[in-house]
Amino acid sequence: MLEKAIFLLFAVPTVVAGVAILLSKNIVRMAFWLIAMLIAVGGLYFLMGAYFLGVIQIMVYVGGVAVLLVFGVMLTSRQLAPKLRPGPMETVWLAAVSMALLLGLVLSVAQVRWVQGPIASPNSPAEIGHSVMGDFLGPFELASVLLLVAMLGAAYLARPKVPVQSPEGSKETTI
Amino acid sequence: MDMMPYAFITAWLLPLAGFVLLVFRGRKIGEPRSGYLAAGLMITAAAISLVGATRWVFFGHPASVEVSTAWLRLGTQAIHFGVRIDSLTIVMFTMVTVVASCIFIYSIGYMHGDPRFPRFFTYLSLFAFSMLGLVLSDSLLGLFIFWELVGLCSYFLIGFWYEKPAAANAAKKAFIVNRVGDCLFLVGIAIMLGATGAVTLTGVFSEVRQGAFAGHETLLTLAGICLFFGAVGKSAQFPLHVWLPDAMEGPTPVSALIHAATMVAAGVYLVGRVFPILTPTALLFIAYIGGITLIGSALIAVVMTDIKRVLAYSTISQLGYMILALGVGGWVAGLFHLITHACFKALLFLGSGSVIHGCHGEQDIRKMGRLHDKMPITSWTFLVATAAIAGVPFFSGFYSKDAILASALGFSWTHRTHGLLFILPALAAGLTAFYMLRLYLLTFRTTARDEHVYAHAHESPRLMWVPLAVLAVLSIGIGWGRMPEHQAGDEAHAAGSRGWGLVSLIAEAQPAWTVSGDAGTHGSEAASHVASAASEASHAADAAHGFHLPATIVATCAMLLGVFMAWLVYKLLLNKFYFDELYRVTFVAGVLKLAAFGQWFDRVILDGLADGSARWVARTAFFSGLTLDNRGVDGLVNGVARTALAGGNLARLGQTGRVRNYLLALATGGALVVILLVWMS
Amino acid sequence: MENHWLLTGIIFLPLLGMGAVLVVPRTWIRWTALGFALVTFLLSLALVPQFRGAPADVFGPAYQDGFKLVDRLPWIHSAGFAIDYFVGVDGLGFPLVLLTTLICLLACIASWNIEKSPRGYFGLFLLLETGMLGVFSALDFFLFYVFWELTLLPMYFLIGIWGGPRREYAAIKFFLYTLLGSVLMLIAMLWFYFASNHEGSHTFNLIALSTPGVLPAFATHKTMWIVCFVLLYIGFAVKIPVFPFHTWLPDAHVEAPTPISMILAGLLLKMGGYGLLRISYPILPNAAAVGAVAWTLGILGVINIIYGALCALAQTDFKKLVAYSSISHMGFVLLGIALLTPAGFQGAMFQMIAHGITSAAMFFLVGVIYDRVHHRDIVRLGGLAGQMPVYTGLAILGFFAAMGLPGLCGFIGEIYVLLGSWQATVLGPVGAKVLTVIAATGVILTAGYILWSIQRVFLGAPKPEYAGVPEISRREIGIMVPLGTLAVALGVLPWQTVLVFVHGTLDNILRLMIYNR
Amino acid sequence: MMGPMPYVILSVLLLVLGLAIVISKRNAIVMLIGVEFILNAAALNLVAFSRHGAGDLSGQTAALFVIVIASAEAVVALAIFLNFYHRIATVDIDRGDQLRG
Repeated sequence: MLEKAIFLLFAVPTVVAGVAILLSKNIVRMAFWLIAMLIAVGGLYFLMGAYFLGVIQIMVYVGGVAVLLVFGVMLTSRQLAPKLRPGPMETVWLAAVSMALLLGLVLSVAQVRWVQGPIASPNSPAEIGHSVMGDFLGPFELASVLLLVAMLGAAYLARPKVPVQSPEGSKETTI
Repeated sequence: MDMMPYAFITAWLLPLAGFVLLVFRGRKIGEPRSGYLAAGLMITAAAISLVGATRWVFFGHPASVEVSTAWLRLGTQAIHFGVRIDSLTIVMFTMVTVVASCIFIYSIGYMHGDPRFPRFFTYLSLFAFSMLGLVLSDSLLGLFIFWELVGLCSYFLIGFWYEKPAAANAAKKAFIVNRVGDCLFLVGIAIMLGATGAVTLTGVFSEVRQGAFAGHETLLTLAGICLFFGAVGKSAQFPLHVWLPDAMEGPTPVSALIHAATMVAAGVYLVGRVFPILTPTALLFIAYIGGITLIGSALIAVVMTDIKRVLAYSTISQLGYMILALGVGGWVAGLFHLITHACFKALLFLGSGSVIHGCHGEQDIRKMGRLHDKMPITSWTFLVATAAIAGVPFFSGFYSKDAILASALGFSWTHRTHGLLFILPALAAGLTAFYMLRLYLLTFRTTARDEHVYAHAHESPRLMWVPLAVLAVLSIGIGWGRMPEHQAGDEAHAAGSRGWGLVSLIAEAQPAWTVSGDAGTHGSEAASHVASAASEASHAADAAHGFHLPATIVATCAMLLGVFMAWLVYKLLLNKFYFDELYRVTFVAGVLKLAAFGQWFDRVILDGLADGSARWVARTAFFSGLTLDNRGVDGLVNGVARTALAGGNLARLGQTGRVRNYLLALATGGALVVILLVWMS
Repeated sequence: MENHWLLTGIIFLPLLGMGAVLVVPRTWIRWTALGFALVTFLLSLALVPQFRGAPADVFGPAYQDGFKLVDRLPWIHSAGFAIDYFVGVDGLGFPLVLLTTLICLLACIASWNIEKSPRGYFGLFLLLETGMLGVFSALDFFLFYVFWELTLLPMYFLIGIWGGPRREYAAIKFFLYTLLGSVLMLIAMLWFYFASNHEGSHTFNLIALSTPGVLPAFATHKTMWIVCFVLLYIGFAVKIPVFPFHTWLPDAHVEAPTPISMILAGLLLKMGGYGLLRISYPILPNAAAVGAVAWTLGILGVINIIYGALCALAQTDFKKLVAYSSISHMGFVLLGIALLTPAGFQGAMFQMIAHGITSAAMFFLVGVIYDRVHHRDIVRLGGLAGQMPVYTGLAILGFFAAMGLPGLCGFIGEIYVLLGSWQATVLGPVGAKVLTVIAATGVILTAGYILWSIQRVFLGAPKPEYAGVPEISRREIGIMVPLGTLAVALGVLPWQTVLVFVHGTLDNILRLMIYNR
Repeated sequence: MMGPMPYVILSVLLLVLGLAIVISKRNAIVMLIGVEFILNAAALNLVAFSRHGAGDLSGQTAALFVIVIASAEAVVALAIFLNFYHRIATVDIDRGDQLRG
């Protein structure tokens, strides 16, 4: 019963956050709703005994990604004048598709006859570390490379374009 | 006799040699020499044909000689290219070569100084070759080929002075109007070939005689009329005569040679050649066409003021006579008139050319007058020709016209419903005398109405008047002769009373068997009124014997009346300048009204019809060529392309390049898949 | 069958020439191309002796026996397909091969003043020649199809690169039309292949396919042969071109450079008529003899004649006028073929050759004017007879030959078709006659547009703006002389020059028709 | 004892909401927010199944990777959007419908 209550405690805010973002027009508020959702999901991880994951969720997402997003918002919010809204037809269509998808997925989920497996016990970060360095070594290495590439790529892409005087001196080129 | 055809073939090929020489070397050969070359070859051809004709006449001859060589196979039918020589061929060939020789010589003088002098003789030579080929040809296909070739030469020669838009237009008109006739001619050949499997005249005749058309007499009639329409075009018969007056834009020797003496007579020759297969109905049709033509154009000739146009309408009228004669069965009379007419009409044209030449290009007879003083030889020869065409006794035209009238009278006598076929030519005989004398008087007598023209007029050089003299002699004497007494083709009486002269020579070639004659005697066709009527008419030549005297009397009276009227006008209007106005208030008012009507009809209705149909064709062409093809057919095609393009654009609507739209589509697809899965499970 | 290398040599010599053109120094390109075209022409003259002799020996007792200089090599024999390199000529292919080599030679001379990348031009030109020669001699349907498509590509580039202002449009249009046609042809081809049973296997062999019994399914299914006939017909009708598939032609002609127009009108259009006679009729003799088919083809032929002539009458672009006249003239080919008479077949074949000569001549003549005055507007032309007398003489010869003047080649084709179709019985007693009469009126219209254009271009007072126009050059006369000579020779001696080589084959094809059995 | 059902349902909700956000918002940054929703839905599923089904840590590890990839994605996407913004001076994603700059 308690579990259900705690689940609802976290689940309701995630959904509310989503709906709020959908309806909201203020981009800064949307960012904060996102943070709320991320924290709630982190709470759910705790509820499921995935403590490490919950911590990571809050640290990386809320501390990193969400802040990054807020920075993005700040950086690009010089012109807020035009309200960027989809057309009415598009909205209706989107609503219909969303409802259909929701209905379909929920129905299909409802049809599943769940087989209860053993409940995994709460685990320690050490076990996660073993798992990552053991079974998931390949993906781990790939992920690290990906992160490196993403960092370099982001640095390259976000770099301001400065006209560079070529050594010959005559031609103006941009790199 | 074996050499006979080859002699004629040689004579035929001589102008071709001239043509080939001149076409490649014409400009090198230069002005006088190219003329002498062409004329020399033509005279040689004339000499050969005269020798041949002499031999033919005086040393006995078979009915006909044919030489042919395999030419091609049309499907499964072998087509030979051959020549056929009988008395008619001899007569025509000789006439063409002699008249052409005269005109070639004359042209050397007339075309003197023209920048395209060699070109002129190139075309003339080609024309002579084609015309002689037409005369010699033994098959319908051969006739058609040369028929087209003479049309081509006519095109070139009418348009010889192509810088003048009128000349270029007239040339085009002549060719296209002729093509209308030729198209039907071709259909006629197709009918004949389809039904008989033959194109040679003898082959066609024998097949028809053996019943190739048994049960299909209507088709035979149609074939005859189709073939006749070739002649309608070429011989300028109503309603396809509109090109001939315009064709006077060509140089005058061309008018004389092509549009008076030879080419326009080719239609008559054709009808004469295919005469045996013409059914009574077809003949009647032909006769009426001839009748309408001869009276209509004679009326118009009365009011024409251009010397060449008067002669042009007179030519149409005389050709109408010939056609009418053939239509009423007067085969000999029609072809006889063809020959005499060729001589005197060539003379008239050459005379008019001499006048135009002497008057420095002036063609309006209202500006002439008293030219007799200045050019006596032209005047005298012109008078001879006028007498001949008017039908003054002892001149050639008298005999031939008399023969025609006799045939027509004979026909009308037996078929009273067709009395018009005699009345029309009789009336026209008077009109002919009138307008010709009017022409002569206005040109050579009365007063000099234009001092300038009169003062500068001069007699033509000898090169031009010698041919006039030769033709004048022919115009008088060519008609002398007597018909053989026996019936045509009746060998039993052949020994009876032999005729002599041109007419008898022509009579020898008269076809012995004709469909129309056959239809009457065998009654294979339902003995309709027309059929039986015209069947007897095919023997009108025989019947005509009895009608010669009354016809002569009528013709002479008509002629005298015409002459008297012309003289009256001349007397009344002597020294008067405004003769045309006085004309109208005097006795000829009615005739003139009629003539004016005729001219109006000719110019407005018929020409309008021709022009109108041309305009209609042009409009159709512009519609189909520009609107229909570009908007319709091409538009349809482009429409398909445009539809495809529109479809593409429609598809492109989805392809916005916007990530969100793609995602929406993706979500839609996902939703559909999920629902489908749920549905199915 | 023994292998003859002569025909193969003729077909592929231009291809070799293309290779040579691609490597020789720039200044030699023209001479190299000309040399190869000339040698090809001379080699093709060596075909003539094969067709001399008694008709029975030359043409054989049946259509299938009449092929000479057969060369056959296995080509693609895998994946269950049996495709041969199989060429040979009979009375149908031989004159067209000869015409191809001749017109290509003349067009090569006419291309002398092509300045824009001549290497590519002459390379594609020679490739085109190989393609056409292949079409006219292939005896394997697959090979035929390959060559057929092979002509398409060079033509597309020759129009699209060396053409006039709207060349891209014209080239695309040409390409799409022809492609549409050939796709339909492809369907029919595969249909034939899988329906055929020749000695126990499927076959593309055109000779085998035309043998009765090789297409067992087709013997009984009327719908099947009608559908196949229609598929093939559209493929060929686009090339002829038959109304309403003709609209690519005026555009293509107007934009194509002069020599390419000569080839397009003189040769490429013949591929359509040739295809009908080589493929549609021998393989589907039953379909051709169906009254409805004959009616349709005959009426379309007549429409082509009249409609083409009317359209020609309306044009002010000289080249477009000639293009429409081609449509009108090719109508005679279709009419002659449609009505299944010996004379009609001969006329159609003759008309193809004659039109090859006259249309090449006419397009060349138009090109000569265009080179000098840089426009083709008939209305603005005029009075050229005074300035260019020799040219005018040659032009009038060419135009009158096209008009069907007796003594020149156009006449024979037309009169054969008209006289032949009059005797046709396939349309009932009156039908053919009605068509003939209507077609005969086309002769008047032809005279109309030819004479009118002659009048507007050559006659009339000389115009001052064309005062300095140079007379036709010696090279150009050199092109016109063979064409003019042939126009006269074919017109005077049609049998000895053309028909003697073809009549047996045509009769044999006609004999294949159920209708004539 | 709750089964995985509520988590899965929640994850479905989050997915649909995320999708709706991505599609409906024209602001590029907000689209990223939607993407985070979707990724979190996936990670939630992984963790839930890891707890209730497989009984081992692979689900959690996978969720860890999801977080890592999500952060990398966020970085790169933001960099791209900033670039986009510099070029066209807007964050309207609909303006980016050309395959060239």
